[in-house]
Amino acid sequence: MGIESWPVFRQLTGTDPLGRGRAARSSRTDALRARTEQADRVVDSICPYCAVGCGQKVYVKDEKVVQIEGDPGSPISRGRLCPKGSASKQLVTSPTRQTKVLYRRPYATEWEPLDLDEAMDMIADRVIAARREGWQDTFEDKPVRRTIGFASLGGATLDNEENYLIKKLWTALGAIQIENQARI
Amino acid sequence: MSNSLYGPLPDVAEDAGYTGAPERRGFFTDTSVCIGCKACEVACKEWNAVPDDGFALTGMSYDNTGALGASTWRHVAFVEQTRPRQVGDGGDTRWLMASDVCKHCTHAACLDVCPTGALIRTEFATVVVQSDVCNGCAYCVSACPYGVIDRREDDGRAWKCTLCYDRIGDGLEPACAKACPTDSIQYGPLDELRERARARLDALHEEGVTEARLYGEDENDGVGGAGAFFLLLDEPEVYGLPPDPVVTTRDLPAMWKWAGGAALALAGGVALSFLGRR
Amino acid sequence: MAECHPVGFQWVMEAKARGARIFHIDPRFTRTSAVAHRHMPIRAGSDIVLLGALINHVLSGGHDLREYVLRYTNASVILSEDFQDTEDLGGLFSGYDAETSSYDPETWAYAGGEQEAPAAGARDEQEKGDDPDGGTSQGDGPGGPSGRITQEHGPGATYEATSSQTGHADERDETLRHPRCVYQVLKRHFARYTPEMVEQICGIAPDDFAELADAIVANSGRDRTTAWVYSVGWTQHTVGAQYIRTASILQLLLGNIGRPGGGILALRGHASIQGSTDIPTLFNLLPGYLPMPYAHHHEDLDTYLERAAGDTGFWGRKRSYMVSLLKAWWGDAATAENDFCFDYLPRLTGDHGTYHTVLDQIEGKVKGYFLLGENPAVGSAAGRLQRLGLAALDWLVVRDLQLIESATFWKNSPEIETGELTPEGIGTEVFFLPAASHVEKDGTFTNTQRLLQWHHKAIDPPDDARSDLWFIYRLGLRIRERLEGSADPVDRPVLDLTWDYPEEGPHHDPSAEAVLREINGYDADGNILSGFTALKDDGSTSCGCWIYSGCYTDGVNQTARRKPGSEQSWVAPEWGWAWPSNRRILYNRASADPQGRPWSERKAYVWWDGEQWTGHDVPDFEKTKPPSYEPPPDAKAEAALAGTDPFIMQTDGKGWLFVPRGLVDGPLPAHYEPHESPVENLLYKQQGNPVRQTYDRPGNRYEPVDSDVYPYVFTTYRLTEHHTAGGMSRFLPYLSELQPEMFCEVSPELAAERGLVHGDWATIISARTAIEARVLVTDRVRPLRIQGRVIHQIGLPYHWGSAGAVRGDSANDLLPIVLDANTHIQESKAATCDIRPGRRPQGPALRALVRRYRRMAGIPED
Amino acid sequence: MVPRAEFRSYYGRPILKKPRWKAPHMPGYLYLGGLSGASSTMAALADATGRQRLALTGRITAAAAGTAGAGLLVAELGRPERFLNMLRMFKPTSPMSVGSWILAGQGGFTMAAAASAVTGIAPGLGRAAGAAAAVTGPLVATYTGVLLADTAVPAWHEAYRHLPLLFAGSSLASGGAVTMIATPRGDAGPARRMALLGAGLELAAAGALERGMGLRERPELVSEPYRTGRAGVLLRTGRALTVVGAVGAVAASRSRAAGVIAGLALTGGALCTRFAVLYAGHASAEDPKYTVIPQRERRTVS
Repeated sequence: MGIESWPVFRQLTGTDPLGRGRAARSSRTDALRARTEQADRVVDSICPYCAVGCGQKVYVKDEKVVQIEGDPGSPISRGRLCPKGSASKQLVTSPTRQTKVLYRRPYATEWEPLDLDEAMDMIADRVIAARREGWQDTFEDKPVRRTIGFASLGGATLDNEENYLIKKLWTALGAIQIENQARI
Repeated sequence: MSNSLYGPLPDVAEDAGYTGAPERRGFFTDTSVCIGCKACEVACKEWNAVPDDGFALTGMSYDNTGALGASTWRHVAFVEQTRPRQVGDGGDTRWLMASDVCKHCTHAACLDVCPTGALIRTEFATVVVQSDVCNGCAYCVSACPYGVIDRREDDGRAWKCTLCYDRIGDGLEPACAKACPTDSIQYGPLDELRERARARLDALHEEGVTEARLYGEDENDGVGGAGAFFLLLDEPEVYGLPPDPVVTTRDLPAMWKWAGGAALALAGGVALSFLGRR
Repeated sequence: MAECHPVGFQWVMEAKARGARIFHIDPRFTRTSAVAHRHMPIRAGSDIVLLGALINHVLSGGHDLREYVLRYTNASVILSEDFQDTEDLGGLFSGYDAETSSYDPETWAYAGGEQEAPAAGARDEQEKGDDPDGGTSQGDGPGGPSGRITQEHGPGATYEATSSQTGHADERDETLRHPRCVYQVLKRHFARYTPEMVEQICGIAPDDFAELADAIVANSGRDRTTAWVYSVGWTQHTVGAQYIRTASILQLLLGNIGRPGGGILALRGHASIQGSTDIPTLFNLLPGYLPMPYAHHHEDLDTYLERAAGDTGFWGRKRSYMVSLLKAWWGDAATAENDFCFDYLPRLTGDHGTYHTVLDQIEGKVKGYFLLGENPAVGSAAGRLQRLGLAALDWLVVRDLQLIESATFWKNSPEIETGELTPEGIGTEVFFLPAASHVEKDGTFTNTQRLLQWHHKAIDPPDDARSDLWFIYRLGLRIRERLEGSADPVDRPVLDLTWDYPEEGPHHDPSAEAVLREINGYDADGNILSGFTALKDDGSTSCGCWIYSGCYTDGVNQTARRKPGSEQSWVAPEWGWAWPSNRRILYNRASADPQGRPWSERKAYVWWDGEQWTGHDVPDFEKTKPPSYEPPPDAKAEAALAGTDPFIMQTDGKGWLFVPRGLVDGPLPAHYEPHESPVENLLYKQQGNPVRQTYDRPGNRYEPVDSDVYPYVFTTYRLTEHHTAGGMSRFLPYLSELQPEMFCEVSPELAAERGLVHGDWATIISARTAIEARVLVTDRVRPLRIQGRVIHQIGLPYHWGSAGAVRGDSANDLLPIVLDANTHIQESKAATCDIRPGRRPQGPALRALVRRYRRMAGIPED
Repeated sequence: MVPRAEFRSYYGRPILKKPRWKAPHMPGYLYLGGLSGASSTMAALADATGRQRLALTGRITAAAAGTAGAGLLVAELGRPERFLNMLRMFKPTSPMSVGSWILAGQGGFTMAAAASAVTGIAPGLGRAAGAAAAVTGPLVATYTGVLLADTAVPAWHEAYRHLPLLFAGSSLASGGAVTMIATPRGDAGPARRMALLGAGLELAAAGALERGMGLRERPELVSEPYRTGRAGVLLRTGRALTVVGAVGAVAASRSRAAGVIAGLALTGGALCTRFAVLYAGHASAEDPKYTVIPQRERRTVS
């Protein structure tokens, strides 16, 4: 860090006497790079909002999503994204995102924490019980072999694979009230 | 250096000390194809990690960010216009939308008044704030004839559009231009953009859209031409843009003359006071 | 479209730049209107009149593409003598039963056609006599509201099998002059849909109508095509399905289906809402639009298949689709001897749709509820009932990214504020399980063009967050573990289920690719199938969704293909994979004339080159079936269709101008007023759709037809800056700041009439509840002159709720549950309300205000 | 008169950003800088003419006011800890940069001169520093006119001729005023004359500004913020105080009390004027008409 690092010196000795550009630059400015260029990996994705299906590129650095932007290769979107699609990174990295299981006891006024495994066990028990409770072998004399003990309503941001397993498991359990945003 | 403060300046980067600089880059925002989706606003914030600008309904049509500022570097204006009408006769409604942005002036007052060199001209002839240098003197805020740059009070520094300096340095498009669904925001070498804009203007005029006009494209204007210019469908002030801005530093030599004169007058006044009796 | 699908709208802008003329028909002046050539404001709920008048214009002016209409549609088919039109019956079709408020479609059949073969459309609830629970929707009946009957169940759920078994009609008149031929029936039916009616009912001036009519006629034909684009503005009505039908008739007449630049495009609102219908989490469907079986005595696979779809056209292969599905689900347990476990499928007995389920929840019939990325407390109609339903559950599982209102209703719902509910009084046990985002899991979305696109996992989900794939798979494993060894036959379907997927990643996620391969299907040797034509009906193939078969052809995940658009043809066939068989435009055989030649060079898409079908897209036709092919008698499946039958899913290969089977509310569209409407039906004596599903009960009261207490029409919609019920937008500062508050859009005229001040608050009151919103007075909303009266419309975005970065009242709370009987979709685009300045009352006073209004309207107390 | 142009705007919102400079920092700094500048010149001349009492007052005032002014300047920065970045560059296009260098000199010179005068150490250097401060002083007092004028704010920019003169006059008056207060009647003769001369110049410049005399475009409109609102009240109050101060300064040759009163009145007048200028700038930036109408007319003409 000699006197060369003092911009005034650079003004006096360089091509930028008025100090408008070259002489005024900081070392941080000189080192600026697009963070997308420094990503560890770039992953192909699809926008999760509407059904246009815009292509996205997800940039990951140190196992964190550092940028999501349009995929120019997509013949649908040509790299463009709407405000919602452009907010995808905030969707994924939102500080208000709830990432822990929460449990609310009947008649409670607050949430409490719950272990994921335990929650899964409790839910499995409840599904089995509700299935039994709502089981109908027949309905108005006709065989139905079904349960109306539990119902399911899915969003339409579910993957096809997820919908497939949901429909498969629920149907095998005999549930019929299996619905989706697609009805709405 | 000729025209260093005012008037056409063919090589802006060179004026700021760059030799062998790349072509000047800029934005052409064609508001005739803007659909007001605000993707530019969000894409800008995501890339530049600009904080939100508060949550208040303004009542200004669908514009709830209000204006460019320290935390809004792209701003979409919404203007509703209707000729008088009666029930059953819809009248003629127009909904103008325009994405505003820093103009990256040829003669950038913000840059020239900045005392610390935080605001610099880049090799692309764009104007950026170096956040590691800015000390928040806020001179740039008052100097900008477009009311673009502002100081973020909780942060203390001045902020504005960087034309995604970090991206364009790596050969990428600025975030807003990349996201723009209808290509209302176009990025590229300024000369190319100007040509494209003139062609678009001619086409619109041929279609009968006679109110179309370019704004900020003329290098003979008060800021020596803007690096980010627009195609508008009404007078600039309707969109919140000044109709004929002039860079304040055009008058800087005259200002110093008057200040020097005033200093002499002050010194003379003091001297005068010492004449005569004790 | 610019409003809700901005990136898709770039193609409209491209078309505009190339000279296309853009009309925007919408009650509101939106961001689409801003760049369209013409915006035509229309009264919400009147589109069939406009579309009908366009049909009338085409028919009466002889503007149809005659060769297309003659060869590719059922225009020449002669109908049964028993058929009576709305013209004859005051707005009803023949076959109406006022007792049950439902139609028997028998008289809608083709003349000489056997109504058995028709079994078409396979709408089981139309099978009278076997299903007392179904078919009980309640409309006004022909006698008006007095004839309304209230029953517990809506009509039997509709099989959505896309086809019907009408087969080739026996009687045709190629001159189209026979008075009972479809063409003439159509002409008579739409004759009363005149520009004058458009003016009186829609509020569109005759000059404006003429401009639109001229434009679509001028832009249709051999050399040009017109496209229609719609969204839920058409579907969310009590006549929703018929809106689309009307557009279909128009497009068929103009020759705009199956051709580039033509068609009717449904713009769907969610990343995989198309996929959610294809692989349905819908009560009445199995994957690939196979219907869920209804309860019948002695139903087996054969009788099911007979009902499910026709024998001709590609539905003729239905057995192979169904058997392969059963094999995919129950594997080795599914054998020819046990009907491939067909009996493992539960049976339906009526409407088990989401709205019906909510009413059952309130009555305590439903114990548990899964909400998987859905926020009905804000996003569904009659929000209060939605939340009362949640509060009546034993347990609730919510999986989402943020703490949405449906998870927190027990502490921050409007009902807590009014005092109707208290946290201490709500017994619902709530599990909130954090979900993985789209970048934290592999999988496919199916976009609005039927394009499957793979998204790769970029990072692992944080903390407890898991994909829904993980959740459902793990839950299934746990349930099977608990049921293991059970001798109870009801547990066999669970225990026999194929439920074993390779696992990957730190959370042991089931492999989404393995699931996709199962969906694609395998042959008996475990090889990946090449497509649905390879499916067998003998149990030797398995396939989770026949229309998706081929998405993993050659062992390659076709949905993950990403050859840049700039490096391939404009059809871009190597980006993702479209069902079926990667065809990008459905029924594209129709892009060529009957002889197989392009209608014009400009509109060439696929054509017959003398030996096979070729062109820019994968032909939606058997590759080597020549245009000259005539089916032998008794041919089945696709072999039964001629070389000139482009609509290969239809039993007769024709586009149906007249629908003999498959719709519960009529073979032709007719205009009925929305359930709540400020005006009378000017076209027919029949006010509303006679078979619409109504639920007049506490919490779901309707404005009576003769009331004027709720004088204004309101319509709900979305804004660019938000996403549906807000779970993915209202919690994000970058989107919330762009539209931070609930508002209502009113015209200056209405503002003056009611003393509403721009920027201030207004209270909007319906027969269900009252909400508050900031007022935007805007010229973009125009009062319309309807039947000599000024009709005001109020625009309400519906994104807000009681949680999130920005909060506000939910517009959906104002809506009633009243449904289209075909789709069981709610009418959320048109209902009635009052509006007054100022904020709404807080606490119990809110309910008092609502009651006061109800009393004025003569609505019974809840 | 030019007919009033049709005036359109975006929902009445300002085009310009309201200056972030605020009271009391900015007007306080303007006042103190002016005081420091005039005082240092006065001190040097007093020293040269052998008026030691006057010189001492002037040196102390110059140093104290300069330091306090610089303090206000730093306090107004968004990042005060980075105040040294002001000397990172020398930017001739930036009045604030030029001003910072002048101010740095002024601060050094006045501190040295004052320290020497108070302690008696190195009197030669002290006098040299005092002489240097006599040169930087008037610049410190008037560069601020450029500082404000070199902005997009119409009421400031268009007043680039007026502001330096206004500040010169006001500084003269302030210097005279403080000296009158701090110095015995017998030693304060030059101070009284400074006060009188300064008051005269200040009144003349403010009057011209208020009436728009000498403004190029739409003078009556651009000068409006100086006549209306908070700025108008302050400017008029300042004028009254300055007139009182001037009369007092004449009387002060006979009465120390009159001198004190005159000094206070002139100080009040100078402060009011500085606040008025700040608020006029705020008002000028906040109403789009000041931006749009002159520009629109310019466009129509050209």
